[in-house]
Amino acid sequence: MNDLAMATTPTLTHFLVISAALFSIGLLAALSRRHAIYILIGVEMLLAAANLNFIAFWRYGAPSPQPTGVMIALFSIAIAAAEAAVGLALVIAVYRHYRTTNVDQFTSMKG
Amino acid sequence: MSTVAFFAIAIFTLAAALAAASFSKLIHAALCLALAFIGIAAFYFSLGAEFVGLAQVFIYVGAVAVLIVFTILLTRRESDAPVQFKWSGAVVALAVFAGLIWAIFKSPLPGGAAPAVAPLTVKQIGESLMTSYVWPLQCVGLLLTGALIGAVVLVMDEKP
Amino acid sequence: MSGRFLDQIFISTKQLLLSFFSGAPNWVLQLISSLINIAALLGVFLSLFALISVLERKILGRIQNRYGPNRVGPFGLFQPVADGIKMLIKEDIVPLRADKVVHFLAPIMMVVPAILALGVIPYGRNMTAFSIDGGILFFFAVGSATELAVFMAGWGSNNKFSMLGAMRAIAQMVSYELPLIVTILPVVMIVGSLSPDAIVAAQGAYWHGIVPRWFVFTPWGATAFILFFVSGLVESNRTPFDVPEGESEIVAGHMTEYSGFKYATFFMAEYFGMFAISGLAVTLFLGGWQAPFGFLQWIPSYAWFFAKLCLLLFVFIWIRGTLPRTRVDQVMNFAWKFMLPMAFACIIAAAVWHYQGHGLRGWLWSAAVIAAVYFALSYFLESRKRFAPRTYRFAE
Amino acid sequence: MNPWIVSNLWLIPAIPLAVALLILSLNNSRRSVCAALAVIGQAAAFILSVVALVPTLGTPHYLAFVNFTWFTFGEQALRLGWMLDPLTAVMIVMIALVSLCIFVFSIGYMAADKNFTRFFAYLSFFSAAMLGLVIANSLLLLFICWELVGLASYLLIGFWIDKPTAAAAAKKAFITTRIGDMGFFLGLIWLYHGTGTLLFYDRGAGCMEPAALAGLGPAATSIALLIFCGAAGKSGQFPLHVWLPDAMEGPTPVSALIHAATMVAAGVFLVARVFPLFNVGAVHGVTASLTVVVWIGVITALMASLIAIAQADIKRILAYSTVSQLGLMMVSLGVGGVAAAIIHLIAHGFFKALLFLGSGSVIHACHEEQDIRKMGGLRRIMPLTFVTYAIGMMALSGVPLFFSGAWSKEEILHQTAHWPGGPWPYYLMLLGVVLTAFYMMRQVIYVFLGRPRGASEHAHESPAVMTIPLIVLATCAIVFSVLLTPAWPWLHDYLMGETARFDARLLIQPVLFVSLVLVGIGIGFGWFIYGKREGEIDPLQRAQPGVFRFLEEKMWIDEIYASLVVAPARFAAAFSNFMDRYVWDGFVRIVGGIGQLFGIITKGVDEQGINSGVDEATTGLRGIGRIFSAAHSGQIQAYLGAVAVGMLALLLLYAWLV
Repeated sequence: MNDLAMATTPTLTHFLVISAALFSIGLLAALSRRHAIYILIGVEMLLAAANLNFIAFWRYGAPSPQPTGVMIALFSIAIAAAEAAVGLALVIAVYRHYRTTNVDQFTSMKG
Repeated sequence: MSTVAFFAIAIFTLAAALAAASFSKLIHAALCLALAFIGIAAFYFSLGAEFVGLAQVFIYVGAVAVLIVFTILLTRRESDAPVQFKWSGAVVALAVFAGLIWAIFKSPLPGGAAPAVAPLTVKQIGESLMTSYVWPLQCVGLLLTGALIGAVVLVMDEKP
Repeated sequence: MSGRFLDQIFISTKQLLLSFFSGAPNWVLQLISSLINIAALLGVFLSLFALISVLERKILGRIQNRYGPNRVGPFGLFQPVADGIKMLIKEDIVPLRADKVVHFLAPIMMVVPAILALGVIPYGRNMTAFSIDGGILFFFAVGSATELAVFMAGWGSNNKFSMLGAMRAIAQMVSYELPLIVTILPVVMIVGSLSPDAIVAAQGAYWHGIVPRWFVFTPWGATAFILFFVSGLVESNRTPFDVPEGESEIVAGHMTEYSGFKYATFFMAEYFGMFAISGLAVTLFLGGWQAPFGFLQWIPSYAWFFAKLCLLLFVFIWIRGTLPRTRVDQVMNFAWKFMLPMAFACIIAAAVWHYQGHGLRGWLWSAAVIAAVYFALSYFLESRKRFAPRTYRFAE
Repeated sequence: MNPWIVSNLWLIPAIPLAVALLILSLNNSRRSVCAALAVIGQAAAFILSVVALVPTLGTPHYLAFVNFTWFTFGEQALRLGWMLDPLTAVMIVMIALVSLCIFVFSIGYMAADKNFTRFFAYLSFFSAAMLGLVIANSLLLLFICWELVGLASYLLIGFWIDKPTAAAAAKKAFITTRIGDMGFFLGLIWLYHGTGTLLFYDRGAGCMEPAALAGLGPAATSIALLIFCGAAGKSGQFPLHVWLPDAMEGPTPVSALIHAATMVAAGVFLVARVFPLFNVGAVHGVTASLTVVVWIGVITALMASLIAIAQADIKRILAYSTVSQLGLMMVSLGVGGVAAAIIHLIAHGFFKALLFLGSGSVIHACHEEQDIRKMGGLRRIMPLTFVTYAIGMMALSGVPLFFSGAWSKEEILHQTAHWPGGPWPYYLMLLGVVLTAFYMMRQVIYVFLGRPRGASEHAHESPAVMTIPLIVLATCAIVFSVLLTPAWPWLHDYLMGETARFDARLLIQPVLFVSLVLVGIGIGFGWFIYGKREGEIDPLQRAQPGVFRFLEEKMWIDEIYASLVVAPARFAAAFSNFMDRYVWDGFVRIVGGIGQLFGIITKGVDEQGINSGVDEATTGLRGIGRIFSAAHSGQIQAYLGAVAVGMLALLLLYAWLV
């Protein structure tokens, strides 16, 4: 870690570590809270962490004529937006039905 | 870009993200999420992907965060419920973090500063979208339309 | 030569100021340059805000056949100073049950994006505060944060009127953001760039040496401009779309629980938003800082820009003095059923215009497209239940 | 190089398709808008078809095509395309014109139907698929359109879905043609395997061009027969004809469109299109595959004519007549008379559509009554319908000189007579001509002559929107014959790429007299038997009740299928059920019994002293089950956590391996 802190400009590893941390925080939000919206917040963070990786690899990888990393990040943002819309609609629909957003109480699928 | 700026953005982003994950008031968490996304957009800017950064701010802060707060509003009855925190989730998250860090440091990555490349213009992105990525673009368009209709249908009143 | 000097006088002044720091490292220079830009922006627009706030009251007064403020200073021009002092010394009330942090942050969140958005507009030749490649996108990216600010104001106040107002505001802002953005697409398509500078540059020449190549003089541009302007009215919550703060229904909407300087900040943010939208409209459709006639080019470019800006602001005020407030459901229906299809029609019309060679033929064809869509929409939206009883839907 | 229309030929099917989609998206109450849209779309397609016909007139052997790559599949590029040659040109003109007439007719016929707009959407969709089929320059595109045609016909036959017979008929049509399509699909795959392309013409590289055909060798016969399976299914040839008469459950314009003019013609068109494939290795124009085609055609034509004699439903008679005429076309194809087959196909398209629309007019007038025994005397009540129907009837019977059907039929007979494969098809075809004239005469007498009976008493002439298409089609049926006479065989030569010359001496051919005599026999016989008909019982039934019953019951072919195909399937199902229930289950029971035996033994062992025996073990098993069931907690977070842990495990595994 020492050489990381010493570098004058951030390297790929810096970004990967940040992305990993963001990913873990997203996972934390998605796993440890009972409110359905926290789960969605967590999932959004997971996707953002992945996007950060795409961009970082695009920037630090070998230069290519196609900005593939950027493109994938863009599509991923679009998909995340779709996911958020449907997910939140589901939360509202479920809330109307169960009158709660506590995911621990959605147990109709319990095996 | 200097390391100082990098660490400043990193601390800002991670703090906002952590706040979003741990604040007990849902509305605060959602607002912190917006902050975290602004931080990530700053990362994109620093990596030379301005367009993605702007799109990130536009979509996440302008649309997704608004959606989330609207949903919070519509499901308000529960939002002030006592905090229930599952520690098992924290343990798993921590383990994943450790695993990721270990994997990052174990894999051979190119070190040093990023190679100097010409800045990515919006025109380039547009051309890529309309040539090599036109099929994914159409698919995403379909997906978004589907998501739009699906979301509307889901929240529509069941009563006629 | 004097015209050129006058045109670039502000740039020259800035260069002069920067030359005092010629020994400093590059990043210091950049910082100072940005600070100068910001200071200039804030200075200009705060004065404009003061001016417009009093002018609005005077114009409204004239429209209503009365004088308006005329006691403080010559013609009442110092009225804003008095207002400012009043606002500053008023008691700042925060409700007991309010979410203090959010309540405090909301006005700041409201005004910051508006100021940021002002930064990418070219005010004159070489006079763009932050010249970035995706300027238009930047404008909307930061602009979209105001919705969150409105929500914060509504939520943080913990008041049902505030919340209702915020929900109305967000609903209509989200709805009108779509036509707003879709109407700029034709311009972006034709110019091939998201940079405001490039868009202004593309409107530089004159057809047959007389008619300026402003996009408002093409059928799609005119339509898009009108749609943009209407959406802008909604986005800045101005009459006739000031449903979110309709006094007779919900006191003052999301600003109900604000007083003193915070209220003034909201007020300022509304005006700054109005400036930003008008400035963007000028940039996109009215040729930015370009002169309307070739022989008038000796007048400095920023003068033209602010002249156009003031013209649009006058229209804002004029509309406010003339039209009554619309109903919530009418506002929303109008956005989704008319504005959005028309905005898409503009895209098609612009494409037709482009591929018909930008000439008279393209002009007629794209006019035909616009007219066809307009009449089709009028036909299909003609609803038989116009006078039927309203049905109400409530959020849960 | 190519005229504008060649590169834009796709517009012809695209316009009706777009119209269909547009209509489907419109409100059900906008009836006049929908009808206008459909008719305008079809008219546009017709005009474009005529435009497409123009360039083919000038040049003999005109052939133009546009190919493009649909998508690339690894190394393989799947290419589609459309083409324009005389065959395509006359087919699109005929289809578009007949469809246009039928669309107009439908406005009147379906006026009272509540699903009026849906009907027009289906009609347009059908027309689009059919037009797409004939312009295809790729067997694959042809197959796609072929299946779309099948789908459209399914939707149209079952249009009155609340009528159980209609639903059953739709299913029957769909499944029966699917059997044929299975063969077609296999043939298509085999052809692709053999030639590596499915384009018909591709500058020497297409699958219908000599290079590819020579490479196929003996496989060509099998491929041709497989493709013929599809054609037989669609064109209602002998083993697969059963769906066609049942399909008369659909609205009459549908019967006219699908079962007269267009869809059934698809099979004939397909054989004509891939005729080079059938012709591979021909000796004097005879190949094994063509011989099969001939005999299937002969069997179909005769059998259908015979059945038609004993039917009572006005549309069923026409349906069987269609089957028999299609058999005739197949015979013509089989003996090498491609042009004759297509000519007859087109002529038949006109007059059969006319007959169906005429029958629709009659049915409409008789308040949805279809039984000819309950009609009569309509000659005076519906003169326009009667005249046009009589023209159609004479064209179908082959009354010489003035009616298109006669010349085309004669051309086929001429071809058949010179077939080196043997004289029998010719003789049997002559018999078929007699039968055709006979049963058509019977029908006309029943429906139009005599005095009004039952349903026809309160009949009335149909509105103009229904009679005008009849008049147009009748005119076509007559005028068309000008292009067919042996004296000036313009259409034949146009199709074969020759220049037509007028030669009045050729007008009178020996076959003309033969057919004149035969038609005379048929009509005269019909008049003789039915002319002074009294009472409800058919004179033939009185004379030969057994034979008549046999024919009336459609030679029991449906029943034979029921016993040969359906019954074995049922038996197989019952057998499987038996095997499952008794044999395999018994086996399982034996295994279970062994387990029980072990249980008893272990229980014994347990009783010997090991108290924590079987009971404990089963408890443990239940516990394990409960643990596994607990994993399915229904808690989304648990699943997410499991995913995270799994990802971590994979990460560690990967890092450890690398």
